[in-house]
Amino acid sequence: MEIIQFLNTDGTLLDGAEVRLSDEQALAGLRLMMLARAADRRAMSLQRQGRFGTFGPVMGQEAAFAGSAMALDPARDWIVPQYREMPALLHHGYPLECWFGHFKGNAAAAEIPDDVRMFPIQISLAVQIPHAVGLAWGLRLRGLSGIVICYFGDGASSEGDFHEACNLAGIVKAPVVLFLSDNGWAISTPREKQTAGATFAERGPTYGFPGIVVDGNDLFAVHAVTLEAVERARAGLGPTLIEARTYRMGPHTTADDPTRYVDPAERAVWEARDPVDRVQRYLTAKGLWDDAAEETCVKEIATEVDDAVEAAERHAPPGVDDLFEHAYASLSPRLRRQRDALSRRVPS
Amino acid sequence: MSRNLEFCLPDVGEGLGEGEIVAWRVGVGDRVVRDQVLVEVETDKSIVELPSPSEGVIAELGGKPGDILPVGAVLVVMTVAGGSPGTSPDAPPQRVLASPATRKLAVELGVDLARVRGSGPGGRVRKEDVLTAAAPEPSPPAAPTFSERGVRVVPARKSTCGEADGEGTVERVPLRGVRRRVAQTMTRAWQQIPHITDFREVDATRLVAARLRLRDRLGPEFTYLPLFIAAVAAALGRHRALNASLDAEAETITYHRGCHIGIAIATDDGLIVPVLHDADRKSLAQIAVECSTLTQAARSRAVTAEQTMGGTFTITNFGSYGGWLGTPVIRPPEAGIAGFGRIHDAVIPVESVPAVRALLPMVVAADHRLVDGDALGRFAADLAELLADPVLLLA
Amino acid sequence: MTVMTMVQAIRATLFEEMGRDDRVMVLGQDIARLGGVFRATEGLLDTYGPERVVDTPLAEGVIVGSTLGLAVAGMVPIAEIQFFGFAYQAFHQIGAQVGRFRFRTHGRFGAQMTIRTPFGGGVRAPELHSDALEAQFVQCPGLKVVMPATASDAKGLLLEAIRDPDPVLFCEPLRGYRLLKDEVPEGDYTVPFGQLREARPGTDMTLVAWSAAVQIAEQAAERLINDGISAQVLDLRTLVPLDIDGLVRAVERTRRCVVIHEAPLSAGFGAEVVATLQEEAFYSLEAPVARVTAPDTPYPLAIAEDLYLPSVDRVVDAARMTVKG
Amino acid sequence: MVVGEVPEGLDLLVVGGGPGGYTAALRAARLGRQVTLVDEAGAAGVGGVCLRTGCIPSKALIEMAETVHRAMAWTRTGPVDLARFQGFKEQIVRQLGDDVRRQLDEAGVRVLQGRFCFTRPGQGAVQREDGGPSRFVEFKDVILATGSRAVELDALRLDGEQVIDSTGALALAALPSKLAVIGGGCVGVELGTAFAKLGAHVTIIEALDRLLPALPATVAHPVQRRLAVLGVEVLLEARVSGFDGDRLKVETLRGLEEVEAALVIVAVGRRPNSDHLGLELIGVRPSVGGMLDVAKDRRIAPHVAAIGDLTPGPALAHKAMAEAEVAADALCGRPAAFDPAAIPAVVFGDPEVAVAGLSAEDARAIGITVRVVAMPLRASGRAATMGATEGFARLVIDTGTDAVVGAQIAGPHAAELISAPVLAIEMAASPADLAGTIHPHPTISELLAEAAGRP
Repeated sequence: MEIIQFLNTDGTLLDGAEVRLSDEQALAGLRLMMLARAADRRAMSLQRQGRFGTFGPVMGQEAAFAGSAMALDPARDWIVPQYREMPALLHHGYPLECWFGHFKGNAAAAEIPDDVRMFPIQISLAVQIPHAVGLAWGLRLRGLSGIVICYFGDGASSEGDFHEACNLAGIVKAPVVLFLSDNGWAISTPREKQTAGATFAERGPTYGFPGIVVDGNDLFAVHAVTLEAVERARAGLGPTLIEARTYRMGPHTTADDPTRYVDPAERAVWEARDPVDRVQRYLTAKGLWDDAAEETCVKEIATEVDDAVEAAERHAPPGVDDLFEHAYASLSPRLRRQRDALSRRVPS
Repeated sequence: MSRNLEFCLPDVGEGLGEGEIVAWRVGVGDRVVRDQVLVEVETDKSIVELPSPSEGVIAELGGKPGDILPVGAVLVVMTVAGGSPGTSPDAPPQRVLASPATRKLAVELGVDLARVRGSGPGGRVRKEDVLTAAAPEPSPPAAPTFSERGVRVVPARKSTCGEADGEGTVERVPLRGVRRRVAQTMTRAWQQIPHITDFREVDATRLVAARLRLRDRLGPEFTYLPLFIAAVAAALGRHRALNASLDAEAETITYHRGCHIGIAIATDDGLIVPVLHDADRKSLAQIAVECSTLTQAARSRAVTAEQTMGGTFTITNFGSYGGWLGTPVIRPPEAGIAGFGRIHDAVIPVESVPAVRALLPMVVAADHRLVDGDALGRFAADLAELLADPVLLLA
Repeated sequence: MTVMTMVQAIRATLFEEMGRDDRVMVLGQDIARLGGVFRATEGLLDTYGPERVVDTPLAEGVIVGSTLGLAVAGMVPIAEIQFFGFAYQAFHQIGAQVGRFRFRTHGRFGAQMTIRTPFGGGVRAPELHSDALEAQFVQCPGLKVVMPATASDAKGLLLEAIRDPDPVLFCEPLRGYRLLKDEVPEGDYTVPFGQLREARPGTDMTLVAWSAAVQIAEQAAERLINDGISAQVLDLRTLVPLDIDGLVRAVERTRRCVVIHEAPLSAGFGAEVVATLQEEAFYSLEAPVARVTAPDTPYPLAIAEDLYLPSVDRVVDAARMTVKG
Repeated sequence: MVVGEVPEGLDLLVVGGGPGGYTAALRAARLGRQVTLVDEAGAAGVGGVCLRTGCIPSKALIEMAETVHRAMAWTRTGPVDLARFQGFKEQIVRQLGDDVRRQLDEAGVRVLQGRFCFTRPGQGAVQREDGGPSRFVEFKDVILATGSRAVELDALRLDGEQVIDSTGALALAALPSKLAVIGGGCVGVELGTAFAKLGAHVTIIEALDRLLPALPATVAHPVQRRLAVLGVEVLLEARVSGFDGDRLKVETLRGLEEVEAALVIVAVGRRPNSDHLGLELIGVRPSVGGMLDVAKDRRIAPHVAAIGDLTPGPALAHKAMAEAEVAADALCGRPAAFDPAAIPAVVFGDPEVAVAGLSAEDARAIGITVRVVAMPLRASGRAATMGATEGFARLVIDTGTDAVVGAQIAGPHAAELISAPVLAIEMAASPADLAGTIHPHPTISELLAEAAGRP
């Protein structure tokens, strides 16, 4: 199966590349990737200071998530994420401070705004794929034109839910884009131990829909491939499985030590394919990017990240009521009693 | 050599004058052994099985089922010591001669036709023979109360009064036993006693609480009845006109020293009123135990003659079958009777505020020849006070 | 009022509610064309069409998982798990996802969905069909667990479940599908959650049960009359939410209690009932609260189930012990 | 249902739609029960063997044969059109069946199709004919009335063409010239007589030493004599060992014989349909012959009653119907017992014979002293006008109680006439009661009064 790639590592386009991003969009994409990378670094630093909880950095995979999300229409399309797709969520309207809020462990700070169409971050691998299929199916049943993109990784593809969900998606022709980001690792388990297949995407046709392999570090290719899948879904042609080949440049999570299993040589290969560098080179060649532009951008982003951290930390810590408030639509007498008993013990 | 032995109807109860033959368990010609049951006799108090005094062969029966014999009348003539012609034990079982309708009736009434003597030609069993032989339920005797006289007390037979089985025919049965006794007594009472009656509802909230406490102490079977008895006994102590009896012919009034409270108990055969003697001198616990014994004995028709005698006042409990109030009839020669309805929650004003309280409906009837309206009212008020505040029973 | 069997009541309720609200849909294995293996969804396909009456692939996980997605999309989905024993294969979705979705989204999304499933044994089903797993789902906060015991409750509670903004696990007593018949109110009839039902009044003791075990309790109560024991039967109806006040009030009156369930003894929901009673009604109890349950062993093959499940005899024995010591 | 036994709740279940089954169903429905009747053939099976393939169709054949036979005495007629007869028979069966179905319908009895078997006490499965999934039922009470089926001979399997049972015989569309009937009991005698009267050459082969072995020898004699007159050959103490399509091989006391036959009718008795009921699951074990021991109220277990051919006694519809009433009453909580003094039995042979109560031999065997009074059919003017001479009326009287305890009648309409003695036996009437009852003249019934009046 061929791998779709538009952009060389040196920033030049391959023959036949059908870039569907305008220059402004390409600039916005670059900024999004840089923002994500900065936020990642900041979050890492805060986690090391004990101000943040465990979280999974996105470093190295920015193009996969930025490029795919840029194919969506946030006004009607939905994202059903796993937990590493920060650039996609930011693009879709999820505020950075909420992202920080979630990993700080404060639910109130992470609350999805009313006009943002996304499911919450999902820690249990692959369980969100059935949700996404059901959501997409339901949107169609309700006569809405929105489609759903569901993110998951190479590890999640081994779960039963992946199979069950793909199977159902094919049968009901759910308007869903199944976006598998193969970053090479499930914690320490390499891709070769998740599947003996040559690709993940080749499974698509066995469920009755196309599967496509794309260079996950190529913003333009990811965007174009996803856009096509989105158009297919919106036209009622059913799901598409996209396998985005990328590489996790950071640890699995802040609690992980990848030096125990990552071969530095392999990592070096992928470092050369950095998604951000590539777009910078492309834009520089077009005269749309230079050191000055970069400096301005980095400064802006730093401020934005500082503001978001500050906003996330400004949220009041949760109280006993927060344990109960959203457990059910309304509390039973028994739960009210439990809440009252607990409140007496924990002064608010 | 053989001789004839006459077995006469013994006095099976205290001073009872007569007995009704309910069913023969033997027929003429039957060979019987000592202590084999010969006949069932029903007295005013109960049904008893009379056993044979000796081994022998039945020569003659002293009456038909339904006959009433005075004590001392010959019940059975039997040939003893020497034998006599009878049915050979090896004789093949022979079909009982009876029509299909009669056989069906026997099945329905649980009568073993082989043990019924047919009154028709050639011993053919008729419908009437089956009806009179309708046997008692074959359950074991309750207690050998009269064993020294060779008399056993057994549970009563089911009444055969009323519609046969809904098929539209009416069945007539003679008025006998307890039912006859009840009919006689109640006719006399209603014809002779001018009744006056006091109705009231008592706030029983404390009584309910008291009963719950006492139940914890005296066991789960503790009912309200012992409390009613204790209260009535206490009230009677202060109003002797209600604890009296009138002999209209002799024109004398008897005031009783002791309070002997009759408890009206419904049984399948009719009302039975065992008496709890000296209720005014017994503790609640004693009353409770005796109540329970008497009630069970009455239900199984195992009440002794003595246990039904000497009452001075009667209590009836409509509440046990859900009733609110009724108009009880005094049992002559007593002067009064009290009835209690079902305790129920009701909203009543308590200090001008609506409150939910437990209410006990109560009725007291008295013989107006002995008791005037105001005396009855005062008795009823006292009784009501004792029930409303059972602590007063300790006073 | 019409006399219906439980399965007729369920079918009628689904039919009526789908007519009333076009967001309501049903999905599951064999439910459309066949009408469900118990015919609970028979006739729905003809009236409401294949978009709203859907035969799914044989996969409990995605049946429940996609139902959550459908609910977020604004449908009112009712999923069927063909046998409760198969719920194990959807446990990660029901337990970890469906129940806590409202909580995980801080109230942004609820999951207005119902999972219907036949419940309990006694019908000689093959292995793994009959497991009584209710207590395991009671341990999944955010989920409501509803267990009707009569046809009229099946209607009233199912309608309530469909309309409840939270996800409801709706367990239907399989053995009673065609056995239990009673008068079912017509029209828009709902039974609120968290209100137990006094299936039979009594004064000397209380038998607590749910689902099919209510019938066992009622039969036991009938037999206990011969012992002079007046046994009250409570049908809990919903385990989550639990009608604590109703339960405690009743046992405070009768002072004695036996709990009956089909699930194994240890950590069964009976343990919750007993614990609650000792917390709330300790000083009213005259005797230890007894439990009549399956043993802590796997559900056996068909013929042995009569030995395994609570029987009328066992309930009567326990009740006698409780009353008479 | 795909898996499991999800039971449907029923009140009272009746298994079998024959005379016993439908009578029980109607009785229980009248007593207020919700009754469900299950029969292997569903509503079409209502009426059972009796109505559909037994008593009723055979009586139609016998009646037709008698009519033809009598007509032939006066005028030569051509061969009988059996196909037309089949139409007549089917119409009767349909009409009578419809009548029972209407009664069941009006009584609110639901009729299911399928074969019932217990799965445990109080529950059972109703299996479908087509092998589809069973329906499971749970019931409060059940009355078993599955009847009996014809016994087959190992030496001679039914082939539906040349070797048939009585059902096949009653469905014949053409009359064979030579036929053999195996079994000289009630069915064999009735069919043999009827086909002989229609003109066939008939041989009856019986294993025992006389015809109608279940009935007193007294009534067998006139039947045997008339068969000889009709040209029917009777082989007694004979056993069939094979059939080659033209000839039956028969072992007799004389040795091996051959009987020419184009058609063989097997009528060697019946066996209770108690197998396949799953009785072992409710702890009931049939006797060796498959019979179920019942209590007087027809119960075999607390909520299970059995009636009819499943239970001891003659396999007769009227016995099943009488037991049905008792069983329904008992399961509805009414005291009831099956306790007849006499169950009549009738054979529609030539002459027609009927018996009830005790024969003189039976009575003496159990130690009852009896006298027998009899009148020959020749003494009846009415019989003479019918051209009937072979027959009698006999009464058995218990001398100890002076009660009629048995009766045997042979002659025209004996089956109708037996009811009077049955009533007398049940009522324990004395012979004087019978003699003192005015009987109409000229009828054969007068013989009964005359016999009763003899010293």
